[in-house]
Parts: sequence; C-alpha cells; structure tokens
Amino acid sequence: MARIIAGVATSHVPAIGVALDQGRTQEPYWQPLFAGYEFSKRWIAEQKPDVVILVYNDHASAFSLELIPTFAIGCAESFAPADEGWGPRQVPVVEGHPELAWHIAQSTILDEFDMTIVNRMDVDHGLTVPLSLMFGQPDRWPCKIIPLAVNVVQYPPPTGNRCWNLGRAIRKAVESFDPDLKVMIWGTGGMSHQLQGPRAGLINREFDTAFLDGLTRDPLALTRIPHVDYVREAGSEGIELVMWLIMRGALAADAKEIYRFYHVPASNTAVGHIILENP
Amino acid sequence: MARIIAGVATSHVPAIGVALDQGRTQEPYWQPLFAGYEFSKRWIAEQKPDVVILVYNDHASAFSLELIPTFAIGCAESFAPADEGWGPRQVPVVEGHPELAWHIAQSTILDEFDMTIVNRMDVDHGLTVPLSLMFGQPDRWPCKIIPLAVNVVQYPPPTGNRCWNLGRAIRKAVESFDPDLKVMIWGTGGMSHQLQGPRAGLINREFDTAFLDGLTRDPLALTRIPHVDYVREAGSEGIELVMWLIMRGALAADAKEIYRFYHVPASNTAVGHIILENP
Amino acid sequence: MTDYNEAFKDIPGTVVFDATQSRLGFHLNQFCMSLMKAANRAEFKADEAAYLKKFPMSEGQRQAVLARDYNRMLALGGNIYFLAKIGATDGHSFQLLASKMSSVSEEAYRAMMIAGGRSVEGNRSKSEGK
Amino acid sequence: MTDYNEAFKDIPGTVVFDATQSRLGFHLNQFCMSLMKAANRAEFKADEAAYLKKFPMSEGQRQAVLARDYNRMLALGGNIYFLAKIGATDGHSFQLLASKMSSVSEEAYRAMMIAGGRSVEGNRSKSEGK
Ligand SMILES: [Fe+3]
Ligand SMILES: [Fe+3]
Repeated sequence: MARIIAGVATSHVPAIGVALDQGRTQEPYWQPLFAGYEFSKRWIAEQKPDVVILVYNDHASAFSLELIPTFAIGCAESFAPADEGWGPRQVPVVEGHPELAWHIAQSTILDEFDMTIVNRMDVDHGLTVPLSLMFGQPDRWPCKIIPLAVNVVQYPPPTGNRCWNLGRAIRKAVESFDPDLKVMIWGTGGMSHQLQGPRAGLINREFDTAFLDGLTRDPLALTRIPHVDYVREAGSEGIELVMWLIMRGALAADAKEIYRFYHVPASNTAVGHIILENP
Repeated sequence: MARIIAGVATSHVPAIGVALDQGRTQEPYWQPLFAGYEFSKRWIAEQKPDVVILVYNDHASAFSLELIPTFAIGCAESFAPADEGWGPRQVPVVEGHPELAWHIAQSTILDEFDMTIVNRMDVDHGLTVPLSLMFGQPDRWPCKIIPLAVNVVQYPPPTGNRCWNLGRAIRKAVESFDPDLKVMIWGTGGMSHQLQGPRAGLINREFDTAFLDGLTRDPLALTRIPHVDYVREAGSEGIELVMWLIMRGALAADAKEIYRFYHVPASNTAVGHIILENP
Repeated sequence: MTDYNEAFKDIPGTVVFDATQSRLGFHLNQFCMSLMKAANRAEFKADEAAYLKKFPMSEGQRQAVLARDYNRMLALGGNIYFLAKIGATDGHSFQLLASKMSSVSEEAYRAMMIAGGRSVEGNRSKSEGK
Repeated sequence: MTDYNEAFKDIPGTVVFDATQSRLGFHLNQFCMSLMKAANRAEFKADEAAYLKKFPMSEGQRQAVLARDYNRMLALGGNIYFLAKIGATDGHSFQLLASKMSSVSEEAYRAMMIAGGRSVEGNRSKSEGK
C-alpha cells in the first residue's frame, strides 16, 4: 500500500531559482536562505520518497485567462519547465507518475472533487523552485512528481476548507493505491508577500509565525481564515498559503513538526518552510 | 432578482442537427421527431427567457485528452460553433452572458465546487442541437446562453449526487444575482444510447421512462444511480443523463412537469424531452 | 475503487474509457483531434499512412485506423467521440460506424433501430448473455 | 457575494483580480502571455506600438504598457503575473517592478525588504491608513 510519509511546505520565489541557476547561492544576500534548506536536503536524501505530490500554482504560464481550472492534476509522463519570459529554467524535466496521478484523479472525482485532468502542461517556478530547494541541482530529479496546480490567481480561489478537504481525499486516494510507495505531499507558495501596487513588499512575520504554529497546533483553525484576511494580513500573494492546507489536510492529525525555517527577504517575499512527519 | 423559471431536458443527437441543417425535417424518418418539439417551441416563444444555462458535454471538440475539466463554465462574450470534422454547423454564434456566468462561477467556487472558468471555447452539437430543437432556425438565438460543459467522456464523470448539488448551488447563485432576469436551465444528452462496440444501438425504453418519471416523482432517487447502472441499463452514452440532474437540482422540489416527449430512434439514440416549470 | 472499474467489465460489448484506455489511446485520440481541421483532413486523405506516421502511436493502432476497424481502435484506447472524426472525414454516418462495430449491414442496423433498438435483455451482463 | 468582493476594497494599495478586473484586462493579459515566446518578445521590442496594435485592447491599456506604468496596468485589468512578462522582456527584476509600483527607488525598496519588508501596521485597512 502506498502511504504519505511526510508533508513539506516551502515558498517558491522565482528569484531563488535565478540565484541557484546563476550560481549565486553563496552571496551574502542568498547564503542564509540556502543555509536554511541544508537540513531539509539531508533529510530528504535519507527519506528517499518515491513520489512527491507537488501542490503549487501556475503563474500565468500553463494557464492563461482562456481557461482557469480550480484544481488541475498532472497525469502525464513528463512535464517540461516553462518559459516564463526569460527562457525555461535549465533544470531536469519533471517525470510524472501517471498510474498514481490517474488513481488520485479518479478517487477524488468519485469523492466529489471536480478535478481537471491534465495530460500536457509546462511547469513554472512554482513547481521547479521547491524541487531545487529540496534536491539541489541534480542531473535528474530523484523521484517522480505529480503536479497539482491550484488557482490562486483569478478570484475566487478555492476556500481554505475546500483545500483541506482535498488533502484528506488525496490521502484516502494514496492509501488505496496498491504498490508500496513512499509518497510525500508538498504545499508551496507564500508566506506573506505582495507583488503588486503601492503596498508591494508587505511582510507580516507575526501572521506567518502564527500560520506555521497553527499547522501543528490547530490546523483546522487555519481552514477557517477567509480570503480577505490572507490578502489583508499576508499581502495579495499571501493567498498562496491556502495551498499549504491541501498538504496539511493530507497528513495525520498528529503529524509532527520536525523542522522549520523562516527568512526575510527573498526578493519580495517572506520565505517559510516546514517539515511535518506522519507518525 | 434573477430567477430560474423552468428546466428543460433534451437529447442532443448530432444527426438531428444534420437533418435540420439540410432541410430534411419533413422526411418520414424525421417528421415525428420534430413534431415532438412543436409544443416546446411555442412554449418557449411565450416564456421568452433572458438567459439559458445550457448544461451539455463536449464531444472531443473543445477539449481533447490534453485537458479534461469536470465542470467548465463559459464566461466569454460569445462561443462559435465547432468544426466536428465536417465543418462548423451553419447556426448563429452563441452569445454568452458574462456577468451572470462569472457570478455563477464565483458563487459556486465559494460554495466549494471546483469549477473551471473558460473564456475561449467552441461549442459542438451537444450545445447547438438543443438550441435548434427549441428555437428552430432563427438568424440569431433569441437569448443569451451560458455553456456549462460537463465531462462524461473520460471516466470517471461526476457522480449523480455531485451533479444534483451543483444544480442547487447554481440556483442559489442565480437567486443572488441582482438584475431581474428570467433564467432557464437545460440538461442535455441521453437518453439511452450506445455508440460503440458490439452492443451499439442499445435502447432501454423502460429505464428512460422511469428516469423521466423520477424527475418529478423522486429526483433524489435518481441521484443515487451509480455510473455502472447507467452504462448497463442505458448504454455507454446513456451516462450523459447525469447532466439532467444538474438541471433538476437547480429547480424547486415541487417543479411541475408540463410536457414530455419520447421517440425512438434518432440515428442511434432514444430521444427524451421534458419541460419542468418552477412554481 | 478497483471495484468501481471492475464493475464495468461485466457489461458485454462495451469498452469504458477509463484511465487505462485513456493512457493507451492518447496519441491515437490526438490524431483524431487533428482531423478537426480541414487542411489536416485533406492531408490525411491524400496519404493516410504518411499522415499517421506523424503521431507516435503504435503500429497496431495505425493498422486499425487504416483498416477502419473501429472495435480494434476502441480496444487500443480509442474513444468513440474521437474516432467519430475519422468517420466524419470519410463522410460516413454514425449509423454506418455503429453497424460496422456491431457487425451487421447498415440496413440491418437501421432496421433494428427503427424497430426500437437493441434490447437490453440479454445485454446487461456477460453472465446473462451466455 | 457582493460582500465577498466588497471586503477586499477596504485594503489599501491592492487590486484584487476578480471577475471585473479579469474581464477588463482580458486582452491586455493575453498580450502579456504572448511574450512567453522568444520570437514575440523580439517582435515587441522591435516596434512596441505596432505589436500592441495586434491585440484588441483599449488605447489606455496600450499607453500604460508603453509607459511601463504598472499601477495603471493593474487598474486597467492587468494581473501582476501576466504583467511580469513585460518586466521579464525588459530584463527587469520583480524588485524593480515592485519599487516602481510603490514609487520609491529600487535601492530604497531593496533596503526596506532587507529591513524586514513593509509593515502591515497602518496597511490593513483604508480607514486605519488615514
Ligand atoms: Fe507563487
Ligand atoms: Fe452527447
């Protein structure tokens, strides 16, 4: 039986990818940030997940305004890095896990989630930057990846409660998949940041800390945060945090925090990172 | 306040469109079929709906296997007839109602339906044949249309219960839309038919009659029909009937049947048609 | 969930387009989608084998297309709504396709439909059919 | 639901990309998407005004693009993730864009971020800000 062994959350700032790709990780500006992922890289090398379900949002790369899925699950064999306007990142192609992805699609649709199934999709920094942070710069990503793209660009995004429940449905799906796989689920985006308008640069360490605390202490309380509070407290792009609730919903109630990192700034963003292990 | 005044269900057989477009409606084969819609055409000319929410499925026209939304709502200004392999039907362009469509999208997403918002989409016979049956051959469709495309091609389609609940959420959305609009909701596809394999041509009048009866007598019972029973009893394409449950879910519990028509065959299909008025 | 998929397999003469079929037939069905453009239909008709080579499908799938063996195409992952675009390109009606798949003449098929269609009796379950 | 949309309007210096903005900015944002192809970026750079004419956007939107007035583009329905493609085409960092939108120099903006970012205090509500 497949099982979810752990959840990882991390910001997915595009500038982090640029710093990595340009070999600038040891610059004083970037060094503290990458240092914060050293533990995580050692940890995941030991954990050796077979598959990562990677919850992220597309940033107007694969999806324009022509078609906006609320939840899109990538069932393809592979996904190429997207050209976001400065050429695609020179990182490995992402290999999918079509069997498990289709299984999750089927299981969640029968559990009355209205998934969009995607068989051709380029993946942007929202997906590739977390891979770089956790796996460094290998020639090939060391596991299979199932992209799960969540709309947080066009309002309204899904509610926090809906995200949580999707996480629960994903857990049920994984646990009903026969092959004996070690699966992780990652939630990406956030933490507080605002990229637009006169309020750009907003950071809210207090909100972020409470959110990180809530992930272990009282995750259900987080599911009741309305969208307007994310935008007000964590900036317009802080809304990405709803994706962390999919990750958290897929874990056991008593999942244990084994690592946490918080750093301001990476470009415009408060970088938050947490690892939760299932018992 | 906008309100849903009635629901209409009808099959959407492509051959019906061909017969209409080629002026063959008076041929002995087709005459009884079109006669069955004479009442409906008079009725709808009197009703003068402002908007029709048209629930249908795309038949590999707008959506290939690259991307398969479970529920896609068309929010564009207009939708062109699709080229399904023999050139587009020569029928008017479908004019949308972006304000109401976006309102429904927002309301249903906040009610935790995971809608896909679509702003560019061609519409195939699944949408245009019902328009022809109900409105004949005008130069311009007499009302605005909001396409709601439901996946019934790739398994699994949404459950009957999920469709029903989406209908309820649509009703709530319409009733919270300020402008004073007369809205109809149509469910299309079905009834029993199978287009594939050695069992092609399957028709099940008994099942179809029970389904039509159930729409007024006990619609909730219909929501509990499992997918396998549709395929077994109503043929592989009979699964389209789940879309009728979205229509029915959007109506009042005591909606009244004012017209019914049933005819076998149109090409490979049992044609069913029912009109239900809200009290 | 396994039960969900298995249940359909008891239904005779029917291929349910589930994940397995969808993955198997992806490129076959993408080929069919390409026939929605008039220019592609013309190119396909001019040299079918050459056109099919442009799509990374299996040789078995290509042969089934060339032979217009719809049941074989269904078995190899084709979905009927996609395959219908081949029929449309040929100028064939859906009834002709249906008659081929059920191995009767088009007239016999049409007559069956006019007489009320194929009965569900004996066609519900593989065990019942025997 | 009106309440849902209205609530965001109390937040200062922020445009929420709702249905109204999305409809207003559709073609502006589609133009931005076109910049994901290197050939289109080159064509845009060669003659910006001519390239913009290819998209059915308003004259105001075209002027805002030419002037790289990002706040104006936001007001006219642009979404920041789409608009970022203009910045990328210009070779500008997101921080430069952010400094422009908040009307400070890039250095001042960078310094603010290094010092912990813009405080939420006084930035939660339009009434609070006054
Ligand atoms: Fe992001
Ligand atoms: Fe249909």
